[in-house]
Formats: sequence, structure tokens, C-alpha cells
Amino acid sequence: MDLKSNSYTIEGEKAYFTLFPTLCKGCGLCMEKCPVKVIEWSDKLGVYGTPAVQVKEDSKCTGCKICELVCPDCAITITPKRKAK
Amino acid sequence: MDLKSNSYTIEGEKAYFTLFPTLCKGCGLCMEKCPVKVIEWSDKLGVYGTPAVQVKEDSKCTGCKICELVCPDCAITITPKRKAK
Amino acid sequence: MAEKPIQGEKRVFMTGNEVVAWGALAAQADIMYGYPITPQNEIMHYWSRLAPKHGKKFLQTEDEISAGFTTIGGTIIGARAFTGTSGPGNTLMQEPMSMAEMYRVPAVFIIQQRGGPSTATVIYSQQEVTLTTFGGNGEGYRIVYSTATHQELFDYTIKAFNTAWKHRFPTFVLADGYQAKMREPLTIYDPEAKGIEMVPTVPTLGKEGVPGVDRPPVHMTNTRNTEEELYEVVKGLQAAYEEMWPEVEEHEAVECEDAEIIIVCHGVVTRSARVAVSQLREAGIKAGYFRPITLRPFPVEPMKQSIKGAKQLLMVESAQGQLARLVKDSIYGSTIPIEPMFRPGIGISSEEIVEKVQSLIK
Amino acid sequence: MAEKPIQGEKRVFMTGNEVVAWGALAAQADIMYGYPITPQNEIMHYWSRLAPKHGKKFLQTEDEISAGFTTIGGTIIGARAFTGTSGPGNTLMQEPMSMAEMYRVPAVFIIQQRGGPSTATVIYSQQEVTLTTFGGNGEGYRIVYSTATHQELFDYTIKAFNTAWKHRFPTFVLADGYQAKMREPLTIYDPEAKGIEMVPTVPTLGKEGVPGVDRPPVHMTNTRNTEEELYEVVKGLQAAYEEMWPEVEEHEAVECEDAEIIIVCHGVVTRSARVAVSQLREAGIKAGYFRPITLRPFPVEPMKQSIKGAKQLLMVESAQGQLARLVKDSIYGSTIPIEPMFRPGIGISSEEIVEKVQSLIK
Amino acid sequence: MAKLVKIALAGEGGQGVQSVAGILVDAAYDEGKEALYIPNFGVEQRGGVSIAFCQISDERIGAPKFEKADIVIALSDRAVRRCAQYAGPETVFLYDASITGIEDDLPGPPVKVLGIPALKVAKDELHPRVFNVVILGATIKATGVMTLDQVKKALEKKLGYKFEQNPELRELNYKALERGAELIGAVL
Amino acid sequence: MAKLVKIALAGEGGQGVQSVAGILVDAAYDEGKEALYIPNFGVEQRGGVSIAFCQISDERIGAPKFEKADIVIALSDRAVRRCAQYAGPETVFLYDASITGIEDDLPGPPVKVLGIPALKVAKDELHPRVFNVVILGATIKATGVMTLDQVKKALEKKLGYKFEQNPELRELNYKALERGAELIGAVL
Amino acid sequence: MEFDISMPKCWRRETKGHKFCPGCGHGLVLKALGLAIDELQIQDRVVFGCDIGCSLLAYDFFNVDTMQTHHGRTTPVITGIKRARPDRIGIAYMGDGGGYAIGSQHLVNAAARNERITAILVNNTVYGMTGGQMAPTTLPGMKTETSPYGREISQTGYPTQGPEMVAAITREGAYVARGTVGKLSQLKNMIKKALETQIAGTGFSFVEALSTCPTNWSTNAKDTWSFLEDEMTKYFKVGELKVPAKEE
Amino acid sequence: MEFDISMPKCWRRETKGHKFCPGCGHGLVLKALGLAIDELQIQDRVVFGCDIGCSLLAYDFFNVDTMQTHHGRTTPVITGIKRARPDRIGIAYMGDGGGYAIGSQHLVNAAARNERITAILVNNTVYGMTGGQMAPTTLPGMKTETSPYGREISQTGYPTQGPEMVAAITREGAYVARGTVGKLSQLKNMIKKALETQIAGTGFSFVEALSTCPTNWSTNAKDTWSFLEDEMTKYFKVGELKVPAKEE
Ligand SMILES: Cc1ncc(C[n+]2csc(CCOP(=O)(O)OP(=O)(O)O)c2C)c(N)n1
Ligand SMILES: Cc1ncc(C[n+]2csc(CCOP(=O)(O)OP(=O)(O)O)c2C)c(N)n1
Ligand code: SF4
Ligand code: SF4
Ligand code: SF4
Ligand code: SF4
Ligand code: SF4
Ligand code: SF4
Ligand SMILES: [Mg+2]
Ligand SMILES: [Mg+2]
Repeated sequence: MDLKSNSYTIEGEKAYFTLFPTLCKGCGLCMEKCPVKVIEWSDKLGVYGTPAVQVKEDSKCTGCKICELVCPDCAITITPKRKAK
Repeated sequence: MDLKSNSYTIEGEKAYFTLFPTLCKGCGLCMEKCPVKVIEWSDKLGVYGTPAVQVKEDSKCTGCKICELVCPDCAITITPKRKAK
Repeated sequence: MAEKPIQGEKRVFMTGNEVVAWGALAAQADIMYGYPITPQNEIMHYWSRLAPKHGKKFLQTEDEISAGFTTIGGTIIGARAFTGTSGPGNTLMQEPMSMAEMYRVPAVFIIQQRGGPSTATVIYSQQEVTLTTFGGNGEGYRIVYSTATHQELFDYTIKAFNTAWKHRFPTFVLADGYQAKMREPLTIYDPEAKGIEMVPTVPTLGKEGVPGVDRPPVHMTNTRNTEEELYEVVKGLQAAYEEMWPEVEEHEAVECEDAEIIIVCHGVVTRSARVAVSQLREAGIKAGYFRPITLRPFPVEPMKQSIKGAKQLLMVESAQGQLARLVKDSIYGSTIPIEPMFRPGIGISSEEIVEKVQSLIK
Repeated sequence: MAEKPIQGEKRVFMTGNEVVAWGALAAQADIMYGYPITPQNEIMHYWSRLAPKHGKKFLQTEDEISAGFTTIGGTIIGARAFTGTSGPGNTLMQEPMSMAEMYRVPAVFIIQQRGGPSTATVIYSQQEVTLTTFGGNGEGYRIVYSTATHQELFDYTIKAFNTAWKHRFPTFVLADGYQAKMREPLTIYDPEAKGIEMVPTVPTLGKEGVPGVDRPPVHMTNTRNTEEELYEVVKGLQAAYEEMWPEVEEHEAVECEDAEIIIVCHGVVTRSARVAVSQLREAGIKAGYFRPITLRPFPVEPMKQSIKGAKQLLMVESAQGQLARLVKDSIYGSTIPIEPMFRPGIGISSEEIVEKVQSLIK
Repeated sequence: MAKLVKIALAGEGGQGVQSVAGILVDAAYDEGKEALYIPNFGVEQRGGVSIAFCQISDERIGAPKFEKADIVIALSDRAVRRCAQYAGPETVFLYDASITGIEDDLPGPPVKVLGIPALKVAKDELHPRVFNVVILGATIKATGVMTLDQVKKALEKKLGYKFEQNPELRELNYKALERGAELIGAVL
Repeated sequence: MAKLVKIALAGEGGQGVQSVAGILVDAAYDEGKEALYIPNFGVEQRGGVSIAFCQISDERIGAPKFEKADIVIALSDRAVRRCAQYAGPETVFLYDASITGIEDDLPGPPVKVLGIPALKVAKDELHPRVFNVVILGATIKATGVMTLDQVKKALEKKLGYKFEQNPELRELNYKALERGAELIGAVL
Repeated sequence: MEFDISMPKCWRRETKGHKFCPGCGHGLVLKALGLAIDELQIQDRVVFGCDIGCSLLAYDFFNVDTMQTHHGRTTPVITGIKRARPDRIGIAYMGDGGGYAIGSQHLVNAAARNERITAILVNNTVYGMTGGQMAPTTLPGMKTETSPYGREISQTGYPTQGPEMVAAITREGAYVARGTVGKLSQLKNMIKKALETQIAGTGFSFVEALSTCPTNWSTNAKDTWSFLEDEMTKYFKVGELKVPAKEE
Repeated sequence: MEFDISMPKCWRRETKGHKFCPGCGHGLVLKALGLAIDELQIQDRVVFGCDIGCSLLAYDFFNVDTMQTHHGRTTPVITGIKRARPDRIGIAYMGDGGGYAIGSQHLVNAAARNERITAILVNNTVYGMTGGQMAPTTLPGMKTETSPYGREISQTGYPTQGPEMVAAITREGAYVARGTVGKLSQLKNMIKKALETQIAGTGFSFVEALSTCPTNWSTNAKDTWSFLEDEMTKYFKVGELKVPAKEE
């Protein structure tokens, strides 16, 4: 299975938040660790058929990458805008 | 076998030195530890057919009981004269 | 401790591991020692829940070696002690088991077989027959019951303690992952209510009185300085083993009298054989089955008797001929052909057996 | 490393343990791992003296479990590695051995049997036959050579490495405390000088290149999630085992052609059988002996062939029927009566055998 | 009613397959039947297909597993693939109609293969959480091994304390059971 | 000379039994004979009776141990008791004449039982330390398995470096060997 | 714009999603390890051994040669490998049951012998794979399948202090630390130092990682973190216990 | 005048002379133990377990119920006994090979669980019974049968620091000490305290005794003492490492 299939990216002010549902197991660890609490459940489903996550629209995501780091499944990629492209 | 058979006692100034050849293995540990170096090889044989030990005659044995304590085989009994009888 | 864990008898529907825990409780076991391994874990889970309520004890050890040796310690000091394991744990526990044989320690071991060799599966097999009957550097001075149903699992758990303490050989209940994990109905009971008296335990070490003053000390060694001494010891063990043999051996022979083909199996596979035989009989095929209940001591004479008239034996086991070796050792001299149906590590259905028999008969 | 440890061949007079160390050296073994246990200690003593002089390595581990698993580690990474043990150590080493079976690790194990069960004696027995051929929670996917003389001890130590690396089953040299400790003459040699080529070793893990880039990574697991998967794996092992069987099985049949009574034995007992047979023949008794050299795989067909004409078999072993079980498993269907002469834990002299045969013949 | 009914129920970790099986055999046991239930289990605590093998009968039951089931219920694509082996000529093979990409993996004739919209019904009409109760209802009906009332008793026994607190829950569960049965009635 | 000679040599830990046996079989091996030597061993590092089983032959040798020896040499009371089992009708059973309290333990006829004053000779005429060489000489003579000269060669090989430093030692050893042989000559 | 998966280079993508439960700390420890391997550029030299326990689920995790061993036996297997081929970098990856219970003789003796290997031990306070029995590291009062009424320290002792024990038995040249998946960069750095210690050949290296097991803890994300960060750290002190002297 | 043999009361005279070699320290450790048992008057409650190793020779040493076990397994046997019958006083007597090598998982886990038993470990720096192989406690440079060219610490590590390791893993209530047969009264007192700890039930108790093995050291009496007192003490510090708090 292509790990990138169904991935979705949400553009925030400072960073792009990309989620790979083939990897997300919906554990919620990222959510708890986000310092600005902008991660929420998505209605997209992850690999176990449980909800995946997303950042809230118009999010205050700072691009700190903590969620990326703490995801045990490497399901999140944060791309800070400076770097992106 | 009677453990006391063939035992011999040597009277010193301060103490009686009793050796039980059925127990003495001739290791020599006692000899080395005697602070006044009065233990020597005997021509009596110990349990392994090797020489047992004795105190020198007219010995300066102090009755300190160190030899008794360090004998791994409990082959020596020191009886200080005050106590004896 | 006062109240009996089971009053009279009671119909229940539970997993085999739970059955074992209840069986041990009913048998008035005092303490379980153990190390986790699938598929026997729930014996420990249930026991550790039940134990404190009935004044019983539990110790989780650092490995199976320790589980075996602590069980020996408990037994030697007079407790009705047991442990349970499986697969690689059973392999490791051979070290203490061999000591239990030498000292004739009446410890009880519950084995829930899983797939092998090595880690393999946590599920099921009958691949621990050789290991459980003859493991270790010795001659297999053990008693091994192989069960087929939850009712038997309960009955033989109780019986194992009595056999062990009566005959003083380490005693095993050999089941498997299926039996461990499945649920089916059975009747659990207070042994006394069924007229079963628990053989009293006696401490080997730690009796009353000052050793050397009131009584001689108990000094246990299993180490011999000469071959001749050891030979006497082993001959003594062998003689004791042979003496209890006829009393302890058990088997089940079903429809063997007039059978042309006899299915030979043990443990949970017996269930398939049972169904197969009844279906084959319905189809007019003269089939029967013979099943050792004690794999050690093996029911040699009953087996010879039972198969006398058969034209063929079908050996069915979830292993590569482990039961077959025990059988051939027992009935050597017989010329009845043996057809193997070896399925190492995998379950065997009645359909498969029926099919096989039909292919052989025609 | 350049210089060969043995140039050409050389007559020597040494203990069996020393022979094994020289055999391993001649076989270009790279490393020995081991834990002390009598009567195999001197293998380690000699090896640890010789090894550094020839660029070889030695590691004393914390126990036999570790000795077995480090040996597996060394072998898997491509070293010609071996270990040695006995008795309770052999029991403990079943855990790594069962893993070696599953992964087909060509590790070499030298077993010097001592008395059993449990600690028993440090001297001698043939009571580790079941353990060495079928120990662990599996089906005995191993190759086991049973030696009788120092010459064989040397020959088969070398051969064990080649068999292991060619067929990739863990391979055992099964000797005993007598062979370990006794001195007798033999010829040691450089295998090459005898035209024996050492099968090259290959690493399973740690080959050249970046895994996943230059080559796929090697990922070893022996754990299966379903019975069906395991069944396929074990069937595969069984098939591979059966395939190498005819090539590897070895036996010795002496004076069997016209023998009325055939002594069946293995290992050091063969020496007594040999003397007994020649004495019995001198006395006009038609005796012979059959001896499996490979206890696993058992020389089934050669044995059936060899005993065909015999009126009686005399099973002679320093154990309570451990070889007998292997034999009966192999020749089931035969009706030749088997007379047991079981002497667990003790040596057997030619006189005893002669006497027994005479009592049977008359 | 068949003398012995063999059921294989399979799904993903979260789908509640084992609890459906548990209630089913409990109900049977409570009705005085012989019942045998064995979960399959591998080494992973989560992940992997979860299968429950159940047998219900009036007589003593044979081996815990079987070659061919009377009824297979597969609730995910992987479950369909894993369970094809249990389908024989006499088998009814049920799967949830929402599963996609399994067309080639479904067993062919003579197996009776039926898709039922259990997930959809649960989601749309009831509540996603009672999906497994819908399945339970379907299973009961398909096997005919018990009446719905008998199963309701078992549900009551297991969840009664929750029902007390929230009687609507009872309604929901009963409804789910009935809808499950209806789904089968419609296709069989 | 017998085709196969079986010897059991037994004594206490310190009496040098195993080194006598070692020299004996070394000498035989060097002479191109088949030789087999097995020490007995228990778990104690010291203590217990030490026995050496030796066999020397012109042909391949059978089992390492044997039922009955051609010659048994017992150097202590415990050794006498332990070794009685190896004495058969054909056996010559030698023991040191200084051992006391064993009268009832010595094997009876037809075993040929002979006490030799080896310890006394060593002590009085030579040196207590060569007691075991006296025994070696006696063994050689009793078995006839080799000549004294052959054994001297073996001694030379083993102790030559010491003999070089102290030629008297050589004399002493040779003497001990010969006296041992004589002792046997006197009783046989 | 295409965004790539942010995954250590040495992770094997073909086997992802991996087999660990949702929220399992094993994934995080293996991430830290993966990053350390990437940074040190040693993927071609590493031989990875995993234990029985949930660590077995990592047998196909990396693009690195890997052998799954037996419960508690990864340390000797990797030791055997390293002794035979000192140019390889051996990593023994195990659980707290495998390391502190059944395999503790191997751990302490590898430490005592100063084996040049790296042992990484995942402390999740339970026997994860077998369904949540008490581990040597189970916290006082904590309920598990075999301490159903809460771990009673008067009966079964305090949680095992693994790195402290290892530190007590190792000598100069060794590296011993306790990290946590709650501080992943620190954990990665500890693992890196451990591997550097092995590469330098000064001695044994050992990292215990405090980790999560939501499945057997029965915790949601919030409680998972708080058990790890608030409860476990009461008994297990995060930090370095032994560092090879710079000047050796 | 008749002089009596000066032997601990609980020694069994019928089995004396004992089976240890001349000058063997086992006799001295067992003397210290015998005196401690006498002083505490617990002969009727003690269950003594001895290991395989020369300690097995003590199986009939005392007028005390005794079980010889397997190599390294005395700790679990005594643990099993104590768990089943807490009123007994369990003593596990073993060598350094039995305790620090093959049985180390039992030792550290008994310590971690705070088993109420007393373990006495005889450190003689070698495997005595099997004829003098290297032990975990063999000194650097020391020649043994398996370190024939002297123990190379860069290859096999430093001598195991047993009591230090045990101390690191035990908590309050435990008693841990290292004594020596060179200071017999001190050793006796340590053993006594260990037994008192068990009787008080506060925790695990452990005494390592530095001991002699003239047979495998090939030393005469003088060298035996000096190896024990001058060489061994360079690596093994005699003293108490952990003592139960008075006020508990
Ligand atoms: C010899 C042996 N004993 C027991 C087991 C069963 N077993 C498998 S994993 C495990 C515990 C795993 O716990 P841990 O090491 O803490 O790893 P985790 O799963 O928690 O990561 C056990 C006891 C086994 N496989 N082998
Ligand atoms: C499982 C097992 N492995 C190995 C042995 C062999 N063995 C017996 S005693 C011993 C070493 C004893 O050394 P130690 O424990 O230090 O005791 P010591 O004799 O020095 O007092 C060994 C390795 C054994 N009996 N059992
Ligand atoms: S990058 Fe930081 S702020 Fe943005 S979602 Fe992740 S954790 Fe929250
Ligand atoms: S941590 Fe990863 S797997 Fe867990 S919910 Fe967040 S993105 Fe999904
Ligand atoms: S210490 Fe004891 S055994 Fe050793 S020589 Fe002195 S008296 Fe004899
Ligand atoms: S009592 Fe003291 S002085 Fe007297 S002999 Fe003994 S050690 Fe020497
Ligand atoms: S059971 Fe626990 S440790 Fe194992 S994979 Fe699941 S969360 Fe991780
Ligand atoms: S070998 Fe050493 S430890 Fe063993 S009894 Fe002799 S001196 Fe004591
Ligand atoms: Mg864990
Ligand atoms: Mg020691």
C-alpha cells in the first residue's frame, strides 16, 4: 500500500500540517502534546478505521513540530512555511 | 570414627593446645596466623596422611585462640589456663 | 481458608485456564509459582485473583527456571504447590523438573502446549509430548496426564495433586492452547462431595523438632561420586516407577473390540476422533479409537489388548510423530501397520480424520 | 592464522576433550563459547590455550543458555562457532538449540554425557540421547553423531562443522565422560591433507552493502500468527530434513550378515560390543552388532537391512531404553524379539555382554 | 434446527467480534445447550484479524476448530480473505456490504455468499456502536440456533446494569438485534 | 606377554596414583602399543579414593572400564575396599603391606592377594617421595607388559629436565623402579 | 506541493504502519533509535536484535539486518555476534521483562564483562505482549493481571532500578542512562552516545527508555502521558548514570 | 583433663572431617554461619540450601535440614520454601559462579523483590568444583584454566562487584555486606545481622564472603592468606553496604 495515499495537508499560518492516514492509528498522543491545542479528531479514518487527526482550521499552529516528533507512527509531517518549497 | 581419637594436648604456659588429627588436614592456615609463630608441623599425621600441627614446646603461645578460629576444620582447641578445669 | 471455594458441585462455562485455577483451588493447592507465557497466562490471572480470597498464595518469579525451582521449594517444605507453563517455558523448566524426578518431588506442572520449535506460535500444538514425558537429562520419571475436555482438565488437575503426593513423582497435566483458551461447559465440584479425598501433604524438610537432637536432620543430595552408586539410585527410581505403573496408567478405548481401523490419538485430538468414529460407524466403517490418558506411564497392556483385532492403526497427532514414538515403543512386536497423520502445530478436525480413514479403508 | 595448526598428520595420545579442541582447530573453527561443566571442561581449557595462538577466540559465558545463544549469534554472523556441554547444561541449552532448529543455524554442539537425572554424576552415561536428539519444544531437527573412539571424536568433530554448514541443521557430537577423560592413541590431521574440504561459512546477517539500498535487509523471525503458517514452516523443515537424511545417516554393521543375535548399541558401548562379538564368534556363537553412528537422522533402512536375518536383538545401552525407543520407532513392524540390557549411568563391559548373550543363546 | 452449528466470526480488532461471540455462546449455554467458543490469537495485542470460532449443539462438541463453518461472518476486507478457507459447499458466507475491494476474494459457488448492510443500518438507523449487535442478530437468525428472546436474556444479563441506568440503551440494543435478524431474513 | 593387560591402580589423593598411571601408559604408547587410561573422578577436588584404570594391548582396546582387572594395586585402606570389586579369579591383587585394618576386606581365593612393603622400602631405603615409582616398578613387573628400560625412557622423557639438574634424582628413581620390581619378584 | 513522510531514513517503509498498538512507546523508542542510526550513518554496520515481548514486532522494522531472538536472550545473541565480528555494531532491543526478569543474568554479565554492545530496554511497567502481567518495573499499587489488587511492595518489592544496577556493576568506559519517550530528543541523544561508546570500544552501553503501553494500561492519550510523565518518573529518575571519561 | 572439640554446636559431628580441601575457606564461612546459628538459637527453624559448586559438599554439614539444589538455583529453592512457610529461616549458600554467573537472575530478582531470605555467597575468585575456571570474580591478570594467560580485563571485564550490585537494587529494609574469612568474627556478625534481618522480616539479606581455594589457586598457606588479604581486597571492599534502618 502506498503510505502516502489519502494523505491530506492543512495549511496554517506558519506551517503545513500533513497527515498520512495509512499511518495514523488515532492514538491521540499528538493532540495532547500540542502546546497550543490545535489538533482535533478528523472525520477521515486512519489505518485501523478509527478517526485520524487534523489541525483546526485557521489554526494557531506554530510549526513547532512537537506533534511530528511524538507520533509513534510518523503519521504527521509539519512543514514550516519558511522552509516549505 | 571417633573424632577425638589420637588427639594430643600440649601444655603451654598460658594455655593448653589440643589437636584432633582426625580433623586436621595439614593446610597450615593456623601456622601462618599465629601471632607469635609457635605452631609447627608435627610428625603425627592428620586425616589425609599429611603432617598435622603442634605448638612448639615451651611455647610462647598466648592462648589467643586465633589458630582455633581460623582452622577451617575445627581441629584445634585452645584452652586458656585460667579457664581450664 | 475455612469456607470451601466450591460447595458441592456447579455447572459452569469457562476457559480452560480458568478451569485449571478452579481445579487447583478445589484440590486445596496452597501456592502457585509461575512466569507468564501464552497460552497459560490466565491460570495465573485467575489464581492471583482467587488466591488471596481463600488464603492461598501466588508468586510471580523471574523466569521459568525459577518458577520450577520455587515450586520444588514449596513442595519440599510441605505445601501443595504447582506451576504452569508452555513451549519455550516448558523447555526451560526441564532443569527443575529433572531435579524433581531425582528427588521425587511431588510438584504439579500444568502444560498448555503451543506451537514449536522455538517461539513458533502461541496457539496450539501437541509438540511438547516428548519434552513433557522425557525432557531433561534423565529417564522420564514423571506422570503425565493428557486431557481432552474441560471436564477432564478439572478432574485431572485435582487428580494430579493426589497422584503426585501418593506416588511422589512430579506430575503433569498436559493440555494445549485450544483447551487453555476455549470456553465450554463443565461441572466443577468440591472433591469431597464426590468422595475424593485429598492425599495429605507432608513436609520433607522442616519437620518439627531440633535436627540432630530430636530427630536426624534431613540431608538431601542428588550427587553421586561413583557410577555404581548412581546405577543403584536409578534402578531404585525405575523400580518405584514400575511399581506404581499399573495403578496409575489410564486410557480410553472406544469401539475397539471389533474395529478394523483404530485411530490412536491423545488430548484434544481425541475429540475429533470421537466424532469421526461415530460418523464412520454410521457409514458402516468399523472404526474405533484408542487414547492413552497417561502418556507416562503409558498404558502398554491396555493398548496391546485394545488393538489386537485391528487391521490398521491411524496415528493422529498435532506433532511429527511424538505420540507415535511412545506407541511404537510400547507395542513393538506388533505387525499392525501404522498409518501416520502428523499435523505439527495445527489442529485436526473430525472431517480430516474421516476422510483419511475412508481413503485407507477403500 | 596463516600457519596450519596441524601439518599433515600426527599420531598422538591424549584425552577426548583435548581431541575435540584439536578437531575444532583442524576444522578451522573461529570461536568457542562455553560454560564450564564436568566432564567437558577440558575442551574449553585446551581451546582457550590454543585459540590465541591461532587467531581464534573464546568466550566464557554466564551460563549454558548464554553459551548456546552466543554460539547462535556467532554462527549467524558467519563464524564457524561451537560450544560444548553436558548433563544439566545440555538440558538448559535446549532453549537455544530449539531456536537453532527453527532458524536452521549451523552451530556445532559437543555433548559429553554424564549421569542423570539432575546432577547425578559427573562421570558417564548415555542418558542424554533423548535430550540431544529430540530435546526442546520441537521435532528434533538436528543431526547427532555418536562417537566411540578418540579417532572418531576427531573425525566427527571436523565432520560436524561440514555437515552443519552444508545442510544447515544444528549438529551435535555426542560423546560421554569416558571419552572426555580417557587417553588413547589416535591420528590427528589437517583435513585438507586427507582431501577433506571445509564447507565455507556464510554470514546470514551482516553481509556487505547497505540493507534496503544495495540489497534487501535480512529480517529473521520465528514467530507465526497462525497455525497454518507454522504448519507450513514445520513441513518445510521436515521436508528439508528428510531430503538430507540419506546423505547424512551413518551406521556400522559388523558381522550382521549371518548373525543370529545382533547387539544394538551406540557410542562408547560399541567398543564393548566389538570385543564381545569377536569373543562370541571365537566361541562359535553367531553374533554381530549394529550401531547407528547418526542417532538423528537414524539409519532406518540400513538397520532394517542389517537385522533382517537375526533371531534376536540385544539392546545394550547405559540408559533406560533411550536408544531402544529410537530403534523401535525405526524398525516397527519387525517381530524380532528385543532383549533389553539397560544400565543407566554406568559403563558396560564386554564381559557383561558376552555373558548376557550366552544366557540368551542357550 | 441443526444438531451442530459452526460459526466463524471475523473482523478487525475494534469491531467487537469476540464480544458478540461471547454473548452468543453464553446465551446458548444458558439455554442448556452445549457450546464451545475459541478465540483465535496471535502475538500482537492489537492489529491482525480477530476470529471467533463458535459451535453450538445439543450434544457433546468435538474439536474446537473445524474445517468448514455453517456460517461465516466477515466484517472487514482482511477478514474476508482470512476466512475464505472456512467456506465449504454448505456454508453461508455473510459479509458487510460496505466492504470494498474484495470481489475477487469472496468464495464462489456453491458457497452462498451474501452481503448485508449491517454497518450502514447501524450508522444510519441506530448508532455505530451497536454494529456488533446488529451482527449478533444476523447471526442468530442465520443459524436458527436460538430465538431472539433467548439472546435478549443474555444481553440483559451482560448489560442489564447499564440498561437500568439508561433504558434507551436497552431499546437500542433490542432494535439492533431485530434489525440484524431482518437483514438476514431479507437475503436468505 | 598377555594380549591385553588391565590394571586398576588406587590410592588416596596425595599418593600419586594418576601420575604413575600416566607414565605407565605413556611408556606403552611410546613403545607403539595401544594404551587406554581413564581416571575415575567424582565431584570432590580432593578427598575420596583415586583410581586409575589402565589397559595396554597390542590391539585395539575395548571399553574404557572393565569388570575384572588382571592386576589391582591398592595403596590405602579405602582403596582396598573400593577395589575389591575389580578382583576376579585371574586377578593379582597387590596392596601395601603397611595398610592395617583391612584383613576382612581383602578379596579371598582364588584371587591372588599379595602385600608388598613398598611404602616401607621407599621410606627406609629411598625417599618417601618415590613411593609411587616403587609402585610403578612393581606394576611393570607384575604385568610384564613392558621392560623396565622402556619405562625408564618414559621417566626420562617426563622428568629428564629435573634429572639434568640433579643426576642423583635419576639414580633414586631408577632404584625405586628396580626395587619395586624386586618386591614383586619376591612374592609372585 | 508534495509533503514527504517524516520518518527516519533507516526505517523500512515497506513494513509501515508498524505492528505496535496505537500510542505504543515502542514506536517512539525505535524512532529515537532510527534517528540516532541516521545521524551516525551506521545503517550498514548495525545488526539489530529484538527480544520476545512486543519488541519482536520490530523484527522487520528497519532497513537493517535483524534477528528476533527468544525472550530475554537478545543480549547473548548480540554478544555472540559482536565477539565474532567486532566490526559490526550490535544492538540488543528488549522489554523490561526480557531484560530485568528472564534475561537479567545476561544483562548484568554483559555489563560486568563490558561487552561492546548497546542494550536498549523499553520500560513500560508491564509485560505487554502477554497481556499485561506484573513486570519487575510495575509501580507500587499498580493493578496488573497478576497483581489484580495492586502491586503490594511488601510482597513483591519496589520497581527494579535497572540502570542503577547496571551502573553499579560496570566500570569506566561504559555508558548507562535512563531516558523517556516523553523527551524524545534527549532519548535519541542518549542512544547516540550509547552507540558512540560501542563504536569507540570503551565499554558496555545501556539505555533504559521509559515508555507507554496504552493497551495494557487501559489509558487514553491524556492518561498515557500523565502515567509516563507523572507516575513513572516518581520511581525512575531520568538522566545519565555513567558516561565514559572524555580522556580515555 | 579432657579437651573438647571446639566446633559450632549445629555442625553435625558425624559428618566431620568435612569434605572440603585442606585450607578451603568454605569451612570457615560455614563456621561463621554455624556460630551465628548457635548464637541466634535457630537451629530448629533453619532450612539450609546449598548450590552445586563446592558448596554442595555442605549438604550434610549441619544438624539442620538441608537440600542441595542445582548450580545457581539455591536462591529460588529457598525462596519457594520461604514463600510457602514464612516461619522457616531460609539460607541459600552458593559460590560466586552460582550466584553471579548462572544464578544471577535469581539473585538480583530475589533482591529486587526483597525476598525474606538470607543469601551467603562464597567468593573464591574461581570455579572451584569444576577445577579452576575463570569466575566473574577472577582478579585481573589472574591465571585460571579458562584464562590461561591471565584474565584480560579489556576482554572479560573487571571482577564482578556483587554486593554493590545487590545494594543498588535493594531498598530500605535489606542487609548487604561483604565479609572475609580473614576476619571471621566480623563475618560471623555480618551473617548474624543478615539472619536477624530475615527474622525481623524487613527485607532481603546478602553476605558475600571473600574466601580461599588453595587447590585451584595452587597456593601454600602463606600465599593463600596473602592472596585473600592483599590481592582480593584490592578489588573487593570489605564492609557493610546496606543496613536496615534501626527505627523500622
Ligand atoms: C521462555 C519464555 N518465557 C515466557 C515467554 C512469554 N513471554 C513473551 S513476551 C513476555 C513478556 C514481555 O514483556 P516485556 O519483556 O516487558 O516486553 P513488552 O511486551 O512489555 O515490550 C513473556 C513473558 C516466552 N516467550 N518465552
Ligand atoms: C547447569 C550447570 N552448569 C554447569 C555445572 C557445572 N558446575 C558445577 S560447579 C560449577 C562452578 C562452581 O563454581 P562456584 O559457584 O564459584 O563454586 P565453588 O566451587 O567455587 O565454591 C560449575 C560450573 C552444573 N553443575 N550445572
Ligand atoms: S506543529 Fe506544534 S503547534 Fe503545530 S500542530 Fe504540531 S504540535 Fe501543535
Ligand atoms: S500521534 Fe500519530 S498516530 Fe497518534 S493520533 Fe496523532 S497522528 Fe495519529
Ligand atoms: S588450620 Fe586446622 S587443618 Fe589446617 S593445619 Fe591447622 S589445625 Fe590442621
Ligand atoms: S592460641 Fe594464639 S598464640 Fe597460641 S598457638 Fe594459637 S594462635 Fe598461636
Ligand atoms: S501491548 Fe503495549 S507494549 Fe505491546 S504493542 Fe501494545 S501498547 Fe505497545
Ligand atoms: S576446590 Fe577450592 S573451593 Fe573447592 S573444596 Fe577445594 S579449596 Fe574449597
Ligand atoms: Mg514490558
Ligand atoms: Mg567459586
